[in-house]
Amino acid sequence: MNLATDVGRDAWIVPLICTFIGMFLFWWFLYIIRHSEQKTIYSLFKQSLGQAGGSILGVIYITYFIYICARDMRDFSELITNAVLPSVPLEWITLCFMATVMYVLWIGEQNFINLFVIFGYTVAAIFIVFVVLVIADGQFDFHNLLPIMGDGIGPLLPSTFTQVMEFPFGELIAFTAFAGTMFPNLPGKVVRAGVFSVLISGLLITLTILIELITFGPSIRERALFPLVSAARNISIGNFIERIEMLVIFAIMLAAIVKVCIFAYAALQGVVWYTGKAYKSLIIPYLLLTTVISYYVSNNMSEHIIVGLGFIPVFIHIPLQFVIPALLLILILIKSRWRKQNDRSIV
Amino acid sequence: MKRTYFFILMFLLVTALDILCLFQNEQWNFLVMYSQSKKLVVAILLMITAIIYCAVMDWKERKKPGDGREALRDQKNG
Amino acid sequence: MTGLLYKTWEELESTFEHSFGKTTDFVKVPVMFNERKCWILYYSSLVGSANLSSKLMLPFSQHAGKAESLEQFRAAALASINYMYLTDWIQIARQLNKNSVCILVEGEYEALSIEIGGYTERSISEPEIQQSIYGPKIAFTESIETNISIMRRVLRTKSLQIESYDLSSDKVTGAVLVYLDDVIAPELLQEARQRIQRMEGKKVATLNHLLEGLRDDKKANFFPTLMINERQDSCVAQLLEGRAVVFMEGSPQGIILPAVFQDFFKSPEDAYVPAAMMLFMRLLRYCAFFITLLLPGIYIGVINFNYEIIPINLAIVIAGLRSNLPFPSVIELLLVEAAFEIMREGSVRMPKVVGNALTVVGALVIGEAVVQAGVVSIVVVIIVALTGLSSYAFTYYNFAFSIRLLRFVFIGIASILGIFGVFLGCVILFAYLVNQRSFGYPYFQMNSKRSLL
Amino acid sequence: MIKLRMLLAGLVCTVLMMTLGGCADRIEPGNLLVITAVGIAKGEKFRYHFYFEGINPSEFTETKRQNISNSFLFDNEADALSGAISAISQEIPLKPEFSHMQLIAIDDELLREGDYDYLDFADRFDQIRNNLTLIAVKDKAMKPIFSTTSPSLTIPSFRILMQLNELHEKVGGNYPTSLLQFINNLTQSGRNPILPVAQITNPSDKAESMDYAKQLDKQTKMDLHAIAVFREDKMVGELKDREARNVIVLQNQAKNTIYNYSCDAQKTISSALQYIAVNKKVMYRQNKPVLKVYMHATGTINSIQCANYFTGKSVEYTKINKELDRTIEKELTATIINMQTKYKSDIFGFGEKLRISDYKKFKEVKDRWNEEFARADVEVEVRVNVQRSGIRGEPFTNRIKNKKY
Repeated sequence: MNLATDVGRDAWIVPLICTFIGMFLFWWFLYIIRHSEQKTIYSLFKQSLGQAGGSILGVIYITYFIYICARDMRDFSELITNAVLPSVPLEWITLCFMATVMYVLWIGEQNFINLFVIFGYTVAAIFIVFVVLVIADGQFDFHNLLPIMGDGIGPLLPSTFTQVMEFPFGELIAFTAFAGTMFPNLPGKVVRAGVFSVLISGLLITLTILIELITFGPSIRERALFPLVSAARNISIGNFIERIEMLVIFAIMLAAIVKVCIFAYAALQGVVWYTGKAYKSLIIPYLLLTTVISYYVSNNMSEHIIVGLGFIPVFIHIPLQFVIPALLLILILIKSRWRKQNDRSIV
Repeated sequence: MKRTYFFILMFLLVTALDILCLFQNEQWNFLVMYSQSKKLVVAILLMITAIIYCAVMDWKERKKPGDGREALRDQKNG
Repeated sequence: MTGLLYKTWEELESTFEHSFGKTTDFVKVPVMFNERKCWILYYSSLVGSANLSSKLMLPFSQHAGKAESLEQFRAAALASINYMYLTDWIQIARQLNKNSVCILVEGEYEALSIEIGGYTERSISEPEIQQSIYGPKIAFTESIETNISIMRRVLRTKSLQIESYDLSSDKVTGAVLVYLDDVIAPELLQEARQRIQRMEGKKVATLNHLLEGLRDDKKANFFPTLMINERQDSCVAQLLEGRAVVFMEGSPQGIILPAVFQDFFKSPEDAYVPAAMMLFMRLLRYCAFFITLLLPGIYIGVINFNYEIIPINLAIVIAGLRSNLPFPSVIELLLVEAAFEIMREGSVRMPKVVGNALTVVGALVIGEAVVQAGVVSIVVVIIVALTGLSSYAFTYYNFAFSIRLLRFVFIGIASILGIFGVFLGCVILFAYLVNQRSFGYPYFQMNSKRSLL
Repeated sequence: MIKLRMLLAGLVCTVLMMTLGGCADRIEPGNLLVITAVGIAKGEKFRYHFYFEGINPSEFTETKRQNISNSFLFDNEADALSGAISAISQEIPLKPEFSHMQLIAIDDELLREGDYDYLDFADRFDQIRNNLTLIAVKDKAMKPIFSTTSPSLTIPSFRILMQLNELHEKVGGNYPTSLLQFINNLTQSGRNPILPVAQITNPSDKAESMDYAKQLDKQTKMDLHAIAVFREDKMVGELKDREARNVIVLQNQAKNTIYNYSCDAQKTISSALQYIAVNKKVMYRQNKPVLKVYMHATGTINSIQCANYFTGKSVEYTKINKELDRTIEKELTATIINMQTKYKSDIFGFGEKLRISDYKKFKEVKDRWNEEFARADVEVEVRVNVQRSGIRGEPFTNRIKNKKY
């Protein structure tokens, strides 16, 4: 999915702004979990809205997580069917991808977090190599970026607030589902580390969009469905270091696996909270469900983009990522003030 | 059978959300999407395996009320 | 046969017959001990005659006449040898099997067993498998005493503790747990003791049984979680790092207990090599690991599925080489891999007298003829040779077994899904590695500073 | 010990995966036809006439060489590139593979009409990489371009690319534009694309056989010195050697080039310029665009033909500098004015510079920029700094008349 396409030349400014919004968001989400002494967002619903309301909201969030997980799986499989294996059916590739995700989830959350640390190192290494090769290749032109914000901040705002703020950064809400269980009382160090990593990943997204803009300018970037892969295809140094898009696809795959695992794990924590069954026994059914939904997420690639970057951020991300956490925040503040009063009255 | 019911509920809810998201752009029509036989067959197959898996797990748990972990172990080396 | 050793002296003959059977190497010598009848029992295969005569027969002939009781004789003559008083035949049999001699005197109801041993052993020799340029040239031998003395020679501290256990069904083959008690983590020590004690009853004869027992999970275990080491300096280094070593009677290698994935890329001679060279060698080993594992898979993936990865000049050459060949590239690769494995196995199993002509002849003749006949393209032979060679680059030989197996799994996945399959295979492999535990320690650790825990 | 049942289960599922799985994409490199270049010309019966240049890989390996031609050309007519590709498989049993395509040659007739429908397939198809080179072909010479053999490399498309790169590196005569740049310039306002033009001087059928490559003097030669100029999206004209070189210099793509000026009748002083930096600015004075060009380069004296003109003193260096500056300014202004009057198309990228410097004005003028460009004044300022004169100071011709020793 390429971000902020309608802004064209200044597309790299939008994720830069959203990085700082994302940092605040992440701090806000963890603040809710920390100050409500609840482990997960589901228990928080139960505590603040009672049994009935809480479980309805919890089920809605599980559906939301599964749906976003399916969307992401479909997005990655489209990349593979278009760029790597053109005549292998999409269903088969999604199945193989799901088998890997199943095994990664099967080994338990402590292990797959260590695994993601390894993925982090690999993706960082691949990204550095990619940036060095783009610069060494020399076929870039900084003038594509100028004039920076030629039409002012105006055209940037709609895509900032209706698309980029929700798509990569709003989705941090998935962490609220299991951050409490993984780090019992969410010490300050964890929150700081989380916020710092959101900053780093935001800068990473900005840098990728910058590279895409530099290599082939705004008009092609708008039409390219997988801009990073197309940017990697243009590198050709000395007629030997030439075709490294496989490296970039490997890095994208690792990122996709991490994202799908996080969302699936968040959904599974919800299901475990509501049905009380063992986490490992739920992996197979729910991932099969995600695969089936990923087949029917959209009919063709353009629909996938229109719905994914147009409709969903506004009508699904905003309520679930901003409105409900805001309500929770207010409820927690009222409760803590109310508790402070009757503490004072008792004393 | 709590697990299977919850699973079917989730399946319906997510498909509902899926169709809701797709419904808003006009030229999307239901038939084209759900009439591709290849995709339909694979989807049905997967859903059946998922539901059967849930039912088997539930059935195993019916005998031992403990949580699913032992059931899972029996199922694996049963 | 609890209770008295014997009722009457005469029926002793039958009890010997009964409890020790008619093995030719069981010797019973009737002698006189201060005018009393006395039997000396031992296994001639376990007790050296030189030792026997110097340690026992000589003092026996001098002091036997004067000593009143067996105890008095032992205190006077055999003070330097460790001894044990036994009252029932099972223990006697066990002690006899532990290369000791039993003395039975009429009128006393306890048999004295003294440790003599002294059978011929192999002397300390150079390590063959794990040669290294620098460092001591001492390898462990089959007997536990020499192994312990090899260790004690270097680690001359009181904190070097050695606990011995009697494994195998009749509790005879000894195993020894060696550790430095001020460095080792208590729970690791506890866990190691439990695992060895748990194996005391079972039939443990060879190193493999011991490994089986000490391993974490009982199911298929692709990557070894214990290091088999025959060099003195690396065992000592591991001990200083806070790990434990297990020696077993009759096997010249020591088993180093918690072994993490990264340990298999460290070689004992890294300590003697300047830091830059050490880093380079380790990097080389990691590259060898990935080449052995992924190169055939990537070759199949690139040739069959994503041909656009190869630059133009290479693509023309490969297309040229591969034009009009009988086999599809997957079958061709598997054939040449199988041929290479057969050659490798042949060169290992071949008796030295034939000389390793087979490998040279095999490689040359088969390699050349196959390519000349146009059955196989040169590219495949290059790929297979490269993977074959790089699988020798590891310091610990047992690490290469699993990789050579996984290579075929990757070929299979690549023939189905191409490069995408190889990527997925990598993710699953690393997930499996992360899931492994070696004695409770995570197997694949990225940050080396907490290498143990 | 792995239980037998698990082994069997493993075997069954691998076989299942093998058969059910999608090895649909598996192609053997043996039956792959590596296509290195595609030529597109106007078709008689159908819209286009496609030429595909494939490679005989076995020619490149000693063991299997049959001494047939290294590459072969086949063509067919179709309405679209995808139609032509499917038509190939009727003729050739191999599966065409486009990921190694290096060159697309388009007939100038199509370019003059501004007809780019065939290019969309190249932009969209995932196998075709968009950093391949694009060239225009003059007077229907598509067939001879792909079949004249050359002594060094017998694959015509390679030979074209090598020659283009040579020209670009050494003389700055021409610049291999990539498909990406061409589409970029077409779709973004502010700059019109240019393409190198390939011509064949006196084509002959003899040139298509392998042994022609072995002959010494060759009449049919490939000429790549010209540039095709576009206006909006149609090709409007061509620029020949000197003007083509000036356009490349003005586009800041020239690595090193040669300029000379006449010190007196028919005698010239030539100097090789390196590290050429050209930056352009557009300003509006009283609502009239002014194109300002600043160029500075370091030069080395190549040859001096006038006697007693240069005696190696530093004051003469400044004289040569001034002379070179004036000549280059004259040449560059002449080229720009020629572009303004004759073709009225801004191929130098002045529009982009206007967008960067004055975005509001650019938005106003964006649609009619070519007219604006046509009526603009031109101010060129060149500063060449000749530093070296090779390994000789004073030319020996000075010493012929007055012999010092």
